[in-house]
This record gives sequence, C-alpha cells and structure tokens, in this order.
Amino acid sequence: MSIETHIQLALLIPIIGLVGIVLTGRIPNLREAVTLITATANAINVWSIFPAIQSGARPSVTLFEMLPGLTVNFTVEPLGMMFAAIASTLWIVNSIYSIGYMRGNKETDQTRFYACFALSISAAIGIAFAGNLLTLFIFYEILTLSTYPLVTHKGTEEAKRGGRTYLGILIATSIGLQLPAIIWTWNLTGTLDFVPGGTLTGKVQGLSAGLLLALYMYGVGKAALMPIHKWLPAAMVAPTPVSALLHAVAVVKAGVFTVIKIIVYVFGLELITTESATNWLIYAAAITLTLASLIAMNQDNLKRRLAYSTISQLSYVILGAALGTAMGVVGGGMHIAMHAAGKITLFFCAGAIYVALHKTEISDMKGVGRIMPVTMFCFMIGALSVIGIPPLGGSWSKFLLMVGAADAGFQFIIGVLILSSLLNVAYLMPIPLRGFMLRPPGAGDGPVKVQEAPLACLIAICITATLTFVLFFLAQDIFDFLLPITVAGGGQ
Amino acid sequence: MMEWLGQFNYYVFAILMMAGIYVAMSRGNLVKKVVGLNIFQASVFLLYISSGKIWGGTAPILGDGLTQPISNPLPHVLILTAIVVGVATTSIGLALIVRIKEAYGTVEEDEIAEAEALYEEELIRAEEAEA
Amino acid sequence: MIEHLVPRILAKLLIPFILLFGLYVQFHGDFGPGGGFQAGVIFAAGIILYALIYGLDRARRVITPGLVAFLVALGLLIYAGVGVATLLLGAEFLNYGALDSHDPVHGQHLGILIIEFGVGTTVAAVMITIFYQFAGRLQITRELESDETDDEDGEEEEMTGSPQ
Amino acid sequence: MSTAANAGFSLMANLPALQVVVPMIAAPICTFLRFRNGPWAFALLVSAATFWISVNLLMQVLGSGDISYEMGGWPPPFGIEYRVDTINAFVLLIVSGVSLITLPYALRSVEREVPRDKHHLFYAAWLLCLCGMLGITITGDAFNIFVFLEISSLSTYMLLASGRDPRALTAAFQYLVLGTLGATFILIGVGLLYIMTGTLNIIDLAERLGPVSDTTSVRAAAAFLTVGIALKFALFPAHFWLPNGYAYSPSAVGVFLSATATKVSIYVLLRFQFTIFGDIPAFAELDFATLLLPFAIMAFLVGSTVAIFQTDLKRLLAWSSIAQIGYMVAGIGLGGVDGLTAGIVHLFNHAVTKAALFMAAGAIFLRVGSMHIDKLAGIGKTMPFTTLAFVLAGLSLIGVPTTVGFISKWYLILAALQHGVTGYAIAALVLASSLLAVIYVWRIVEVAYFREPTANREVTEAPLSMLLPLWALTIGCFYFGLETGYSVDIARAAAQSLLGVTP
Repeated sequence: MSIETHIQLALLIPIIGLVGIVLTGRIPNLREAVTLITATANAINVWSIFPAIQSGARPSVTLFEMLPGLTVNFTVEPLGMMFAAIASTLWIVNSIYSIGYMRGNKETDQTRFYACFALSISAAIGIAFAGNLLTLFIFYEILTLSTYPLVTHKGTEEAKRGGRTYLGILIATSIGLQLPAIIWTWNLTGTLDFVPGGTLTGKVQGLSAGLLLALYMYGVGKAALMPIHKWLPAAMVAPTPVSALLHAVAVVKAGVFTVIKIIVYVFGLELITTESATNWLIYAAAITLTLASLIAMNQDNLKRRLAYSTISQLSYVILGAALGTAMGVVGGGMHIAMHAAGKITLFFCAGAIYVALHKTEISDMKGVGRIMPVTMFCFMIGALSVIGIPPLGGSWSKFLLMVGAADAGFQFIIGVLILSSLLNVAYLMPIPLRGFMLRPPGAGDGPVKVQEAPLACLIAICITATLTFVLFFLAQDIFDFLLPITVAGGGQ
Repeated sequence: MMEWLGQFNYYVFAILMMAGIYVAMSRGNLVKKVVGLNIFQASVFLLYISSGKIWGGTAPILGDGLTQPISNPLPHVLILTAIVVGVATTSIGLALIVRIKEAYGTVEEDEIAEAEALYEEELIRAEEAEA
Repeated sequence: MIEHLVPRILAKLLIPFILLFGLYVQFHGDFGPGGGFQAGVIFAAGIILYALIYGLDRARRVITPGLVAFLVALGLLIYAGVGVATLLLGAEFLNYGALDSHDPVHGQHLGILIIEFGVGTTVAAVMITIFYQFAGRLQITRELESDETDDEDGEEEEMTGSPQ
Repeated sequence: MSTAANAGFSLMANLPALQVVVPMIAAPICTFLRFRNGPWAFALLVSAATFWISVNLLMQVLGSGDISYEMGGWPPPFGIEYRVDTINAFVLLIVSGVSLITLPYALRSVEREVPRDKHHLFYAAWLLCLCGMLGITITGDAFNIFVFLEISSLSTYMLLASGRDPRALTAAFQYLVLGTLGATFILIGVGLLYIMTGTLNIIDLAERLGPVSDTTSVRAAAAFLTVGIALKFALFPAHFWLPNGYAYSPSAVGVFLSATATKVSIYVLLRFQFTIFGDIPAFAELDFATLLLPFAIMAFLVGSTVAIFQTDLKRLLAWSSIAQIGYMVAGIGLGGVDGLTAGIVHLFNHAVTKAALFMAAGAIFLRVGSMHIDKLAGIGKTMPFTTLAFVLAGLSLIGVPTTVGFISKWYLILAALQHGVTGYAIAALVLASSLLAVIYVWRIVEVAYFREPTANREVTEAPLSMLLPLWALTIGCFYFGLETGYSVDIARAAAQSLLGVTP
C-alpha cells in the first residue's frame, strides 16, 4: 500500500472505529474490543508511515478543492508525524485505562464517550497531517466540537457551565481571531500551504507582523496563552480519561503543535528572529510560564493543579518556538513528546486515586502512597519527568530549550526556565512525599491495607511511566528526526 | 408661471403620496390604515397617467388617416394593472381586519396589542395547566 | 325582507341592460374603449345590485358560491390556455398570431377576444366572491353569537372561530 | 408539460415561459382538488416540474450564455422579455429547489396547523407565491417585476394568515401595510425611470439612462427603488414585520418564505443596483449599495443580539434571518467581485441553512405543541434526530468550517479585508456577530441536552416524512460546505456578469 493510502487510512480508521462502536453500543465487551482493535490498527498504520518520513520523504495527498485555489491537503512532515504517533499510541493506552476507569466508576453513556473519543483522535491526526492552514483550521474546529460532549459528559449543571466556558473561549478565539488571521495571510501571500522556511518572509513588516502573530497566538485558544487559558481548568469537570488524553495529549498538544507549525512554516524562523515586533511572544510565554506555576501551587484540587501545570508546560513549547532558533524549536517539539508521556501518567494516577479512594483534594491525600504504592510511585516518576530530572525524558527538552534561549541571545530566559523548574518541584513533589512519608489518617501503626485501582488502570499507568523512562534514551533519535524542520529547505 | 401650471399634477401627486403614507403610518385604526394605503396608491396612478398625457392628444384609437398626436397609452395599461393590484390588496386587508375583529373584538391597534398579550398569557397558563 | 317597491321595479328594468352593456364592453374592447377588466366589473355590479335589492340568499341561489369559485379558476385557465395553445402551435407563449396560421392579424384579433373574455370572467367572479364573503360574514358572526348564547356550557370555542 | 411534439413546439425553447406558467396554471387547478392530500400531491408534482425546468435553464445558461425569450413574440424594447443570465438562473434554482424540498415536509405540518377545509386554498396560494417569485426572478421587464412582486406578496399575506394562531393575523396585516408601501415605492421608482427614458426593458433602460442620469428625478427613482426593495427584504430599519410573520405562521410557510422570499428581493436589489444603475458615472460616487452598508452592519449586530433574548424558537430564527440578510447586503455593499460573490453565495447558503433550521423547529412544534424554549427542555433525548439536525444546521449558521456558513463568512471577510482599515472594522463586526450566533445556538443546545424532559405527554420522534427532507438539507449544509464547485463558481460567474467584468 502506498504512503498516500496510509495517510488516508490514518484518518479513516478512527471513523470506521466510531461506526463500529456505535453499532456495538449495546454489548459493552464487544464495544471495548472494537475500541482496542481500532486503536491498535490506527497506531500500526501511523507508525508504518514513520520510516518514509525519517528518510526525508514528504508524502502529500490532496482530497479535494474546497475553495477555488484552496484545497484540503495532507502533507506529512516530521513534527506532524511525531504528534500523530504520540496521539495514536497513547490512544491505545488510554483505551485500556478508560475501560478500567469507566467500569470502576460505573459511568453512563459510555458509547457516546468512546465514539466522541474516536472522532477526536481522527481530528487530532487530521491536524497533525494538515498540509495547509485551511485543512488545519477545519480539523481544529472538529476537534473542539467533538470534545464538547466529552467535557460535558456528566450532564450536570457544573458540567454545563464548564462546557460553556470551554466552548465559548475555544470557538470565540478560533472564529474571532484565527479565521481573520488565516484570511489576512491568504490575502497577503495568496497561499495557505505550509512551506518550509515560511511564506510570510518579506511580505509583512513591523507592527503588522506583530499584530498578525498576535491574532494567530491568541487565535489558537488551545495553546492556552495566559489570558485565554481559562477553558483548561474549566474542562477539568470531565471524567479523568478525557482529561488525561485530551488535555494532556490531544487537545492542548494540537494547540501548541499549530503554534509551532505557524511559526515554522508560515512565518518562517528567519522572519521571527529578525523581526523585533514578534519578540512580545517570548515575554508572553515567559509570563504564562511563571504565573501558571504560581497559581498551580495553591490549587488544592489535584486535577486543577495538574491543569495549571499543563498551562505552564505548554508555554515552554511556545517559548521554544518564539525563540526562533533551531535548538529552541526542536526543544519545543521534543517537549511535546516528553510532556505528553509525563503528564498523562500524572492524570492517570489522579484518576486512579479518584476511582479507588474517591479523593480529589490534595489535602486529604496524606499517606495515599501506602494505600496505593504502585500508583503513587508512578506518580513520582511522572512528576520527576515533568520537572526535568535527568534519568527521565523531560530533562532533555528543558536542556535544549535553555540552549535555544542562549543561541537567541535571551539569557534571562534561562533564569526563567530554572525558576519555573523549581516551582514545578514546589507544586508536584509534596504529593508523593506526603503520600509515602505520612501515615493515612485513622490507620494504626501496623501495616496499611493496600487498596489499589482497577488492574486495567494500573497497567496503563505503568506503561506510561516506563515510556517516560524509555524516552530519555530515545532523545537523540527524536532530535535527529525533528532537526530537518528547522532547516529552510526542510530536507525536501 | 406656465412652468408651475404644467407640473400641477405632480405637486398633487406629492401631496397625496405624503398624505397617504402619513395616514397609513400614524392611524391606530386598521381600516384607516387601509384607507391611507388606497390614497397612497391613487397618488401613484395620478403620477403615471399625468406623465402619459400629451397636450391636444386624442385617444389612441387607430382610425383611418389619423393626423392628430395621440397621448401615450402605455401608462394607462400599467395603471390598469396597478388598480387591480390595489383592489386585491384592499380586499385582503379588509378580510384580515374582519378576522382580527372576530379574534380580538377590536380594530384599534393598541387594544389589539392588549388582547394579544392577554392571549399569550392565557396560552402559557393553558400549557402550565396541561403540563 | 323590507319591501322596496320602487327600487325592485327599477332593478328589474335596469339589471338586464347592465349585464348587456357589460357584455358589449367586453366584446368591443379590441377597437374601442373596453376590455376584460371593465366588463367584468360592470357585470359584477349588475349581480351585486340584484343581491342588494333581492337579498343575499336569492342572489346566492342565482349564482351559487361554488359556481363563482369555479368561474374564478376558469377565467385564469382560459387566459393561460390561449398561451399554451400558441405554444403548442410552435410560437412563443401568448403569441396570438399563430392562432390563425395564414392570417396573423386575424389570429391576434381572435386571441385578444378570448383572452379578454377570460379576464372578464375572472374579474366578474372575483368581485362577486368578494361581495359574497363580506356580505355573508354578517350572517356567520350572527350565527356565532347565537351559538355562544344558547349552549350555556360553551366549551372553549376556538379563538379564531373561522367557520367556513 | 405537454408531450405533443408537432409543428415545431420545442420544450427547450420555451422553458423560460413554462417556468412561470406551469405554477400559474397549477394554482387554479389546485383549487378544484378537494380530496384528501390531493392539493398537496399536485403541488409537489408541479414543484418537481418547476425544479426540473430551472435546472435545465441553469445548464442552458452555463452552456450557451444568456437566454432571451420574447413573450408573445414582441421584440424586447416593446414586448416583455424574459432574460435569463447566471444570477437569476441561480436564484430560480434556489426558489424551486426550496419549494420542492419543503413540500414533502409540509404534508404533516400543514395537516396539523391549517384547518382541513382550507388546504386546497393553502396550496393554491403556495403555488401562486412560487409563481410570483419565479416571475420576479426571470422577467427582464421592470414593471413586470412589480406585478410579480405583488402576486407573490398577496399570496404571502394569505399563507401567513392561514394558520390557527390569531397573532398571525396581526402579523400578516402589518406585513401587508409595509409590503404594499414597499411595492408602491418600487412602482414610483419604475414610473419615474419610465418617464425619463420611455422604456421598461431593463437592458434598454440601462443603455438609455446614461444621458439623463444626472437629473434629480432619476436620483429620486433610485432612492425610491432602494427604499422600496429594502422594505421588501426587511433590511434593518424596516424589519418589524418579519419576526412575527415567520414565527406565528404555519411552520411550512416559515420554512418556505425564510429561504426564498428575502432572497428574491435581494436579487431585485442586485438587478437594479448593478444592471441598471451599475455603470452610470453619476451613480459611481452615489453608489447606493455602499449606502446600505451601515444598515447591513446594524442588521447583523442588532439581529443577533435580539435573537439571544428570544423565548420563542421560531422568533429566534426569524431574528437570526434578519442578521443573515445583513450579511448578504454587507457583501453586496462591499462591492467588487469578491463582495458580490460573498453576497450571492450567501443567498444559497442561507437558504439551505435556514430552511433546515425552520424545518427542525416545525417538527418540534408538531410534537411538543409549543415553541417556548422552556418547553423544549430535554428534547435532545426524546427527539434525538431532529435536535441533532438542528444543532448541525446551527453550526452552519455560526460558520464553523466544513459548513456552508463558513464559505460565506470566508468570502465576506476576504471582501472586507480589501477595504483598508474600515474593512478590518467590518470584518471584526462580522466575526463578533457570528460569535453572538454561537450564544443563541448554544442556548438551545443547553436547553435540549442538559435538562430533563418536562413535557408530561411522551414526545416521540418526528415522522419520517419530515425527517428525510430535514436531514437532506442538513447534509446539504455540509456537502455544499465542502464541495463548493456549484455554489461558489456560479456565484462568482454571476458576480462577474453583473459587474460586466469578463471572467
């Protein structure tokens, strides 16, 4: 089968899975089987494209011409490949986890849950493989709409209000800011395609460049830059598997992925570095970075704390892209992978604690480590990876970001990164430490009865924890894989 | 002076038009509104017909050896249609007024508004009683 | 039924001539002043005068509402029928010249006469229908009130009360 | 259609005439049919025929350029000429298409909302309204436009008032007064043009207007025409009749009128502004289309904001129609090929979207019996398919990509951006009002999906005869959003032909 059919298959398999899930809605076991089969088939198909991209090929498929001069087209380049690989692989892990979680929690409307999940993954892969801004915008909107039923899964009043903020901000920023930005670019350059080295070089100067960048950065609501980050904590009202995959991997990663694609393929690194009007993004990212960590420290609800931690980690990636140097961009790209593995482990553990002990507030998680040793241990590994301690993947991407900042001549950014890592320690480490050191309230001084989360959840947690460990050693391969995108020629 | 006399019809047209619109817009009584509309349409008929008239022109009937200038027949035909349209609109307007009189018992706009508000409350109450 | 001797006699004398004059205007419309619209209205005036004098019910028996409704439709169909006929004869819609293949002027003459007759029928029928509806309305509202008064329980009469 | 193929009667040559004559003849015949569903079936058959004719006309126009049909054999400057070019072939297609898709839906809806003994009159008025609208679109004679305008308006008053709701009577009367004012303004405008040029044929009028265009009476005529037409398609200051009219009339009428009546009036505005007054220097600086721009902006801002506070679903959709009309006129006001394309393509897109929304509302009214929003609580569960169709069509109203609404927004903003800084302001306002659309569509979604059904009578799913056309239109919303070959290419060709720009 040619690469092009693989790309189209990558989009189609989740849809076929969706139809399968809806048809087998009545029989839970069969439906779960269909989800798992689709997830694995999808991962295999996506990974089969990997070797071609590694060898430098840029396969492209045009589905049809939507507007005169504008086509719905898919071109796979390394960054998109990596994002699609992460999304599809973690879909398998998440499906395993969801089966345990949904059964353990006896959630209602599970068919709608899995169906919308499949649709969101298909949209995420669509974004990953998008060949031009229009295709990316279409799948970006589909992702927003397909995740709305997931966020408001519980159907309670609180879920409705959370859904309202979630959808309000995302639709308002995408239609209100991103669409005019796209049309403005189309007006300026006459093309919306992603061209290595950027299409806007020389066509936009001074203030209008800064304004166009602002429209894009605040248009991509999913990248959660400071003023438009409100939807992420509001979306914590969703069940944990949703928060885990979507808010740690698919939705937010789609946001920062779009940010990098716009900066690398529309603005072009050369324009970003030379044009001083675009430096505001570095300061905006730095502010979001530190502020989010500060807010995260005094959040008592575990999932809200992880949400604010995600906001600050996203700004790492934006910062990398904003620096405009090769190291910064590759560091940002790599951070997508590292953070995905780390953060999904943390969300899985949060979910496991909720399923097993129905605890959500950190203050009453004293001694949880003794009750759920495996979960808390994996939580610690995930936390270390997010903080960036060497034996785990997160360290490489932070290191590269610092090198990128040095190359770009912004030495104070290195200080910001170090400060933010310390803040990470401040809001992540207390949880495992209190979990292991203190004794659970009410338990005598004898051995504590172990009450672990369902087995399916445990398996998923261990897989992702080991993934953070394995990624540490794969950092060099990821680095070589991503480097071509920063070269103007893009390895064509 | 002659200039003004020649355009006398058009001044009358303008006055009638404004009178018609004013009556149609301002009067509360529905029948008076229809009367206003009729005045307004009559003024348009005057505009067309007076534009077709040629001094000393006779009726445009093709006899043998017609030498006299004939006044333009086209506006007359157009106005024939406009009159029929006017009659149709008035008849539908009056039919609606009869139905409104039966439904609300009045043809005054403000009383109708009250009756309509009453009807809406009654509708909601009926639904509540039924729910 | 109030007896108006003088108007009844006069009506008896006038109505036939009104109707006759209506037909005259109808069929001399091509070369003289006249035509469908005017003839229709004159014809309807005759019928309405009859209804005014002899009462609506008598008039309704002379020309039944059913017939009038049919005439309205018939007139329009005659008009459009001539058009379709010219279409079938190969010319454009309503091009009467085609009606008489070897003498177009006569064809137009024939065409305009039929068309005017169709228009005349429709206009007369529409005028009579309008009169019947509005005049008839008084009876319906009177019946409506009489229904409400005699059945005391008066189940919730539909607001519109538009009996036909 | 007659099948006799003798003496040179060719169906294809007489299509323009048949387009109007077929519904005109069908209307009186329809009054004779008294048996159950007779008038409905006949009306459906006639609509199918008219749709077939308009498809053929469009193909002929795209194939071999404009068609000119002399009615009654009289050559153009004297006789009435039916001129069909890209723009009115496109509008013909929209009008007959909407009528064809609405009639199958209308069967159950009219059965419930219109008294049984009035059905034959209802469908006769429907066919007359269809005939009137097709006539306005196809005729090339200015006075003829006024006559057909009156035919369609009179039958619209009749359709509006045929329901059981007494509030429809006052709405119909209000529309009658404003509609007649508008139509008579158009009559005065055409009369003044006739007095100055002595001709009524549109093409002839455009040529003869050159020399006399600098006189006050021609400017007065242009003013009368613009105001009259604006009254007919309820542009912002003259929109009062529309919300009550569409809300309290029978649902099938709401579907049919919301998707066609305003579109035809906007076509008339296009015809007068661009074909007649388009290339006249005196009007270059006094371009009436740009004068309408502020009204259009007010229309979509006020329309969307008021729609948010409505408690009656159909009134909400009617107010959103006022906003969408604002978009069309904004497109036309911005001018240029892109602006006009945006306006014309939105005619089609809005027709598809709004017809679907009104159909869904009608289906809900059929089952729930009331249009009050609180009564719709929980219909997401009791009427899943109808509500899902409503939400999908709502997305197209907002302009989410892959829907038709997105295409119109795309071209509208593209046109706006070409006007410098004021253009950016207009683009920002267009986007702001589409965000308002998000609010009032999501208000319905939250009521439908997040609240428990309160209506104690068990509400079942709408009948299949209503669901199929509804879902056909909803899929149309997405199909024409992706495959814009038909809508955008034809709209662009129409815009170029109107502006006289050779493609």
